[in-house]
Amino acid sequence: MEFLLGHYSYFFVFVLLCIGLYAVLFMRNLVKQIIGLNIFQGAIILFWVSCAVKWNATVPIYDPDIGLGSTALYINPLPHTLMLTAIVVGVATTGVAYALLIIIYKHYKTVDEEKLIEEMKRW
Amino acid sequence: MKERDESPIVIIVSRMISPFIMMFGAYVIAHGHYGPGGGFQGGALLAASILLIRLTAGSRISELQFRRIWGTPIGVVGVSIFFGVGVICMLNGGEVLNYAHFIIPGVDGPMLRSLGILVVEVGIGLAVMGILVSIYDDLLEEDEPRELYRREDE
Amino acid sequence: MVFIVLTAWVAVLSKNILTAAVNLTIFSFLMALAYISMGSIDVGFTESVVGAGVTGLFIIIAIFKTSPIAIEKKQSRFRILRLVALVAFGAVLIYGSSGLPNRGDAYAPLNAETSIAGTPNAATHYILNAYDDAATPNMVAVILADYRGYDTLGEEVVILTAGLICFLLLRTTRGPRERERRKSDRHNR
Amino acid sequence: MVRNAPALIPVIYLTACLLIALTKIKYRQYAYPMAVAAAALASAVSVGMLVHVVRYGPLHYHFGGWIPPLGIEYSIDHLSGFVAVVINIVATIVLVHSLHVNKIELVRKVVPYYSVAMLLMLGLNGIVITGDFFNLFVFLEIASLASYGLVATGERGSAFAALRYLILGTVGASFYLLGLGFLYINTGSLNMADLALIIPLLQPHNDPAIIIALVFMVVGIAIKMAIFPLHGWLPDAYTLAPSTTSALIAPIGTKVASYILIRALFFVYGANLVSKGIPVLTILGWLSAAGIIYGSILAIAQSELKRMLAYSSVAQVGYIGLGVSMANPLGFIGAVLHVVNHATMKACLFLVAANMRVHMGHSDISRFDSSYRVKMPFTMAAFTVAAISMVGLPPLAGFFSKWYLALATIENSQWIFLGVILVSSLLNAVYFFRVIEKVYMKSPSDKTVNDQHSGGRDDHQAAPEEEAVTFGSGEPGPSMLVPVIIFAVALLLLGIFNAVIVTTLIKPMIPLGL
Amino acid sequence: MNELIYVSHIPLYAVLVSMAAVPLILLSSSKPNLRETWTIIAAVSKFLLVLSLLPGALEGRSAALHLLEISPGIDLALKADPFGVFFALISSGLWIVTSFYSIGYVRGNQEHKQTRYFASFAMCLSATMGIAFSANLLTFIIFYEILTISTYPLVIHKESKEAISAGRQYLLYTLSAGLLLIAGAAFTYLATGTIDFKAGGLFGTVVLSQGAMTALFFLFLGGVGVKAGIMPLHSWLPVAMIAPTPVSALLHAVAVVKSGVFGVIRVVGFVFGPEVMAAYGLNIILAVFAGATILLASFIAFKQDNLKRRLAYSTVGHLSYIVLGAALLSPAGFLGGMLHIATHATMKITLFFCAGAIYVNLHRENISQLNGIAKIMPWTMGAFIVGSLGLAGVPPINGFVSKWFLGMGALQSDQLVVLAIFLISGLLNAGYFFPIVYRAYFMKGEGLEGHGEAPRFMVVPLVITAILSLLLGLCPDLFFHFHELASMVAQSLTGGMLL
Repeated sequence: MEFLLGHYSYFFVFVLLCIGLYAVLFMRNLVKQIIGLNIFQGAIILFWVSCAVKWNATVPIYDPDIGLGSTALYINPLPHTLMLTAIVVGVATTGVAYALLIIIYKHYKTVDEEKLIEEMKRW
Repeated sequence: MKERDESPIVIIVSRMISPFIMMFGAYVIAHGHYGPGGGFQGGALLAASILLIRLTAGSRISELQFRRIWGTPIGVVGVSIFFGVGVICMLNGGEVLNYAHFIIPGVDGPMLRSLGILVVEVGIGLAVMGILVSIYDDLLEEDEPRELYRREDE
Repeated sequence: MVFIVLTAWVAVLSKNILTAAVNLTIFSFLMALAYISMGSIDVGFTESVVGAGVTGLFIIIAIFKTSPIAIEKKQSRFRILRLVALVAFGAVLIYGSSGLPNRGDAYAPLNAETSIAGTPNAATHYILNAYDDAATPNMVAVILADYRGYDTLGEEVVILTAGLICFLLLRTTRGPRERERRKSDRHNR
Repeated sequence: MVRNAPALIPVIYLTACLLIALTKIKYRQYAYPMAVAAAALASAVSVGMLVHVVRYGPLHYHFGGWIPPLGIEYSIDHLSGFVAVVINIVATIVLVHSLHVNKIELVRKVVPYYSVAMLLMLGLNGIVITGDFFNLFVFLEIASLASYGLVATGERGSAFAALRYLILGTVGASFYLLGLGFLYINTGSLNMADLALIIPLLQPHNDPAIIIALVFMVVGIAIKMAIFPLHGWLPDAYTLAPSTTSALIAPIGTKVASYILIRALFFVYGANLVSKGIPVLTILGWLSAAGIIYGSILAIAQSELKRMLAYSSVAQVGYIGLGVSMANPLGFIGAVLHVVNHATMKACLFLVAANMRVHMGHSDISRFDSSYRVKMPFTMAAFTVAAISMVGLPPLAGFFSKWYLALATIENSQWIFLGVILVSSLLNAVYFFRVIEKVYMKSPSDKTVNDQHSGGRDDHQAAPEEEAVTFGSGEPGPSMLVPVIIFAVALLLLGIFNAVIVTTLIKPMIPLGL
Repeated sequence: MNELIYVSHIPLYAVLVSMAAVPLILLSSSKPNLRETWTIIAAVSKFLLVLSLLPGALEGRSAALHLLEISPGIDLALKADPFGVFFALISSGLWIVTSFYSIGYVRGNQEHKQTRYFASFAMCLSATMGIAFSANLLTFIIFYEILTISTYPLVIHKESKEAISAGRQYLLYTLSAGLLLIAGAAFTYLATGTIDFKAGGLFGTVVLSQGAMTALFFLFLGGVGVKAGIMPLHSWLPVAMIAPTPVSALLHAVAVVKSGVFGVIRVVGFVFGPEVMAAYGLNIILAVFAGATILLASFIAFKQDNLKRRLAYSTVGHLSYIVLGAALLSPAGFLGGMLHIATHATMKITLFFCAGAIYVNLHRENISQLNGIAKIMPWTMGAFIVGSLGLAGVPPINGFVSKWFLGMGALQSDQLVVLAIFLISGLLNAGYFFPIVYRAYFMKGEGLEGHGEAPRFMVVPLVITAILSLLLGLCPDLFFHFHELASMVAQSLTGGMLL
């Protein structure tokens, strides 16, 4: 029980991960796959952020009133930084993905994976 | 983008909002030290302000505000600001990005670092803005050739 | 939080791809709220600007430029295989999570003063010394630009890469016929 | 400047990239020399660093002047220095080769192409010489994005190949990030050296999080590395990409991924942990073996040269995975030696394919005949050398990596893997001698000669500029011929002097406990 | 036994001289005379180099040279021990004759791509030298593979459909053989820590399980057995007869298959060593294979109408003589086997030369067409008689000598079955060679008018080889001290007394 209380947010993240992966694996529409990718990345970011949480600690911005008494006073800032980078990376990837998507559509007039595979075979 | 009928309200509202967003973006960049925010968010906001015009007023008008061909160069400039700071630190005897060796006359110690961070944030902001806009433009690239930058292509 | 799962699920399963896009936007906005509620304001801010704003914009453009709004609901090949992969993934996750410390535990390894090997823990040092080092209250900003500035440089380069790639791919792609024409008049010149 | 040497390589590449990007297209003729110069400079620096490492031990570089657990560290030991040298030199030669190819295959995209190529090299180098796991992730993304872009500039359909590559690759990177998350939560550190200290103290055998972290990271890397069941993106990407891209990514990309694998397994987690505690190595070994056989068989089935080479890459990566999974010094030597050997061989072969595409208008095996040898004798000679080396005949380079791998399998008395290695070299022989036979024996019939010209067109709708070149016009120009020859000669030298490499470079990098 | 070793570059030069000839040949492809001059020069100089090693070898000293460490702990090393010199003498000596002959041959029927032909020929020979002088298994393997590759162009020289398929088969067999050999070498290296050839074997103290040792032996057997044409692995050999005759002569008499049997003896004597062989009962395996091969090959040879194929099968049989001799593990057995390398080389090359001469002259390949050709080609057929009698083991010719020692060996290790095999096969030899001679001399030929003797370039060499076999039969120690060398090696291997 205590385990569950301590870990429910992780499980919640895992559900999101599975949804994203499901989209990537099962969807034939490439747009859907990319959406799945976004969800997957978002879930991972959530995972990192949620691991940084400390109960009754404040946001990692130095506040003279609180001072720098102990580490426990501030939430761990490192994962936040890393996740900023991760978000940016995710956006960049998404942009490139859509660019490719547009080119594909220009060539084949479809974004259905199976159909595209057929096209490639036939060509 | 598809040329849809543009209602004047949308245009006017967006024109009113856009500068404020832009200002807010600049503020966020500058204020990154003290509150949440920083180069990336600010840059994204700047980009958003431009894209708002792009969306509502259509490309023709927004070209006057921000030429398509500027996107990538501005991004490059932004990155090279960040990068240049790093290299200056290196050439100045420290490691890359060691702001303690960054040269701003009259300041040193932590303040120097903080200013270095500020410069870097500005670089980030420029880069993000320029590149997000240019990605947007590229995604909207039409097949029919546009006169605007065929010259540069050749 | 339940809403997040809900929107994600809808975003994945909805027949209409525009609905999916909108749901994705809502999803990332809720994610931003979640981040903020977890005390990571910067990440939340970024997510709301980027995820809810830019990404949504991109995907909607992409949809307008490409695909039929409605997508047929046919399943792809190797379903069993993929299903097995998915289930395995979930199971592995659950198994792994049993090794994680409780959420919010201020004395978990990643928050410890020093690591088990005695080496200093980066995060702790950041919290305690960020202000003195860089005279900047926002620890995230300090880490972002100073302690781990090189990561940020890399991140900028990622963005730059994306921009250049879009430039490379889209700015000059034209149909073969078009390219033929250009080539011919280039020859004439 | 020696102190800053590790930072120089990224600085060089980034500078080149920015400069190239800033050159307007009307100055496009400067892009190529700048790119080549940057690559050459970087290889010079990396060679210098490797020498320094061999003489005085590892180099460490702390960005921003923060000591490792706080700041990001670049650490160059024997392994990373070696790999850096390999990739930079190979890239330099390939870029030298790329001049005419790019003029023909991507007419008006040359400038952004080169700057993205610079970014690719930046990312790969960053991966190799960084000492920080998250920094590695960032540069992994840079390299991956760049390679998606480079792939997508190819023929019709290359965009789809690139998108599948992107989706798989991003899933892989996300897996890596997830695993890193598990790792970070339980250790609180991101620095490799630091983790190497911490992990053994955590009773990792009974800590699920640590194990799962390793599993996820390995899965992510395996996707990038195209280990057998995760190789789906590779063949299309390599086949449809422009010749230069495939010659750039095929030798280098998968090698860097395997470098990450070796680094994470043996240097961070430690050999005795991964070999005893976790069954990851056995799984890896079996998958690699399956991949070797699968890739070789499919390569036999292909009728297009580049596709055949792509499948053989799947097989060859399997060799590296096999060597790693043996987890004994011999296997390690074999794997690392195969990294350099296969990089050289594959670069040579793909460049040959490029020459064919440029000068014959196609690289379709069924249409090869002895007129090719008459027209481009040196290219064909180089192809033969590389092919024989791939088959693994002494004294060429390919033999020796297989030799060490065979020794390793025998030492672990893994008879099946030994059999796999032997059988696979037979399969290699089948699909390479098939080509050689055609090139040297099959007399050109008029039909083939005719549809060389027509075939050029309907092969590449995407690149109709090919009519610009006259097919069958003798040997390609020096900028395309010399690199091929260099690689061919390098194969022979690598083979004969491999003992030097092994003793001076690879022996010292064998991690403890292996 | 202690063998003195002295450093000398002569083996290296002996290997390199023909390798150096290759580019020269390629460069002078436009002027045939110059090209073939290079060939001759290379051949003669190589022979002289090898000859200069002879005295040292006769004193039991062997010239050794460590080139470079090709893999930690393993050098690329050459060592001209008596056995190597013995083999090198034969092949280099016969190369001279062969090259003269092949000049006549290729010019006789305007072969195409003569440059490639001579170039790979030279390459092939330097590979053979390397095999002869290789000091350890890895070097052996390297040259073995080089030999494979450089022979391939010769096999497919005609570039016809059959030629190419024959080439495929040849490559398939030999490459897989090479792989087995590599596996065996790796195994040996890990088991014993060394793979340097050593008289008496490497497994001095090492003890392996019966199964492991047998498996290892089979690896080696597969590796060298293919080139040695041991029965289940022989089938590439007759197929490769598609190649031009001098190539067949080279394949069969001089280079390839002889490297195979050379490898067998190396493996039996220098890797395993007689004791180990006997201890694990490996010699029985070997003997069974070899004996079966001898008989089967002789029987098959009867049915062949194509002359070259018949010769090929007789080669298969005779190679197994050598293998069997080695399998006897008795001094006389080794001695006979090694002598048979030499004698069979001279005789079989004679026969192939004759076949080639007939083909060039009359374009006839089948025995049924050979009626009465002795009238027009007396020299050729005379040489043919000498060769065939020798193979049948008739006294004055050197085939008798080797067979004699082989029989002795059989008696020494009182293997009467083996002795019986030798005798029967001798009869069979006589059986399948006699009809040819009979047709050639006593049957009325037709369509022979206007044909004279074959070109001089071809007749002279084959007469020379025939005379050589005669002389060697009369006194085995003539010029080259084959007998002495061989007996030395046999002693070094077994340490046993000779007779």
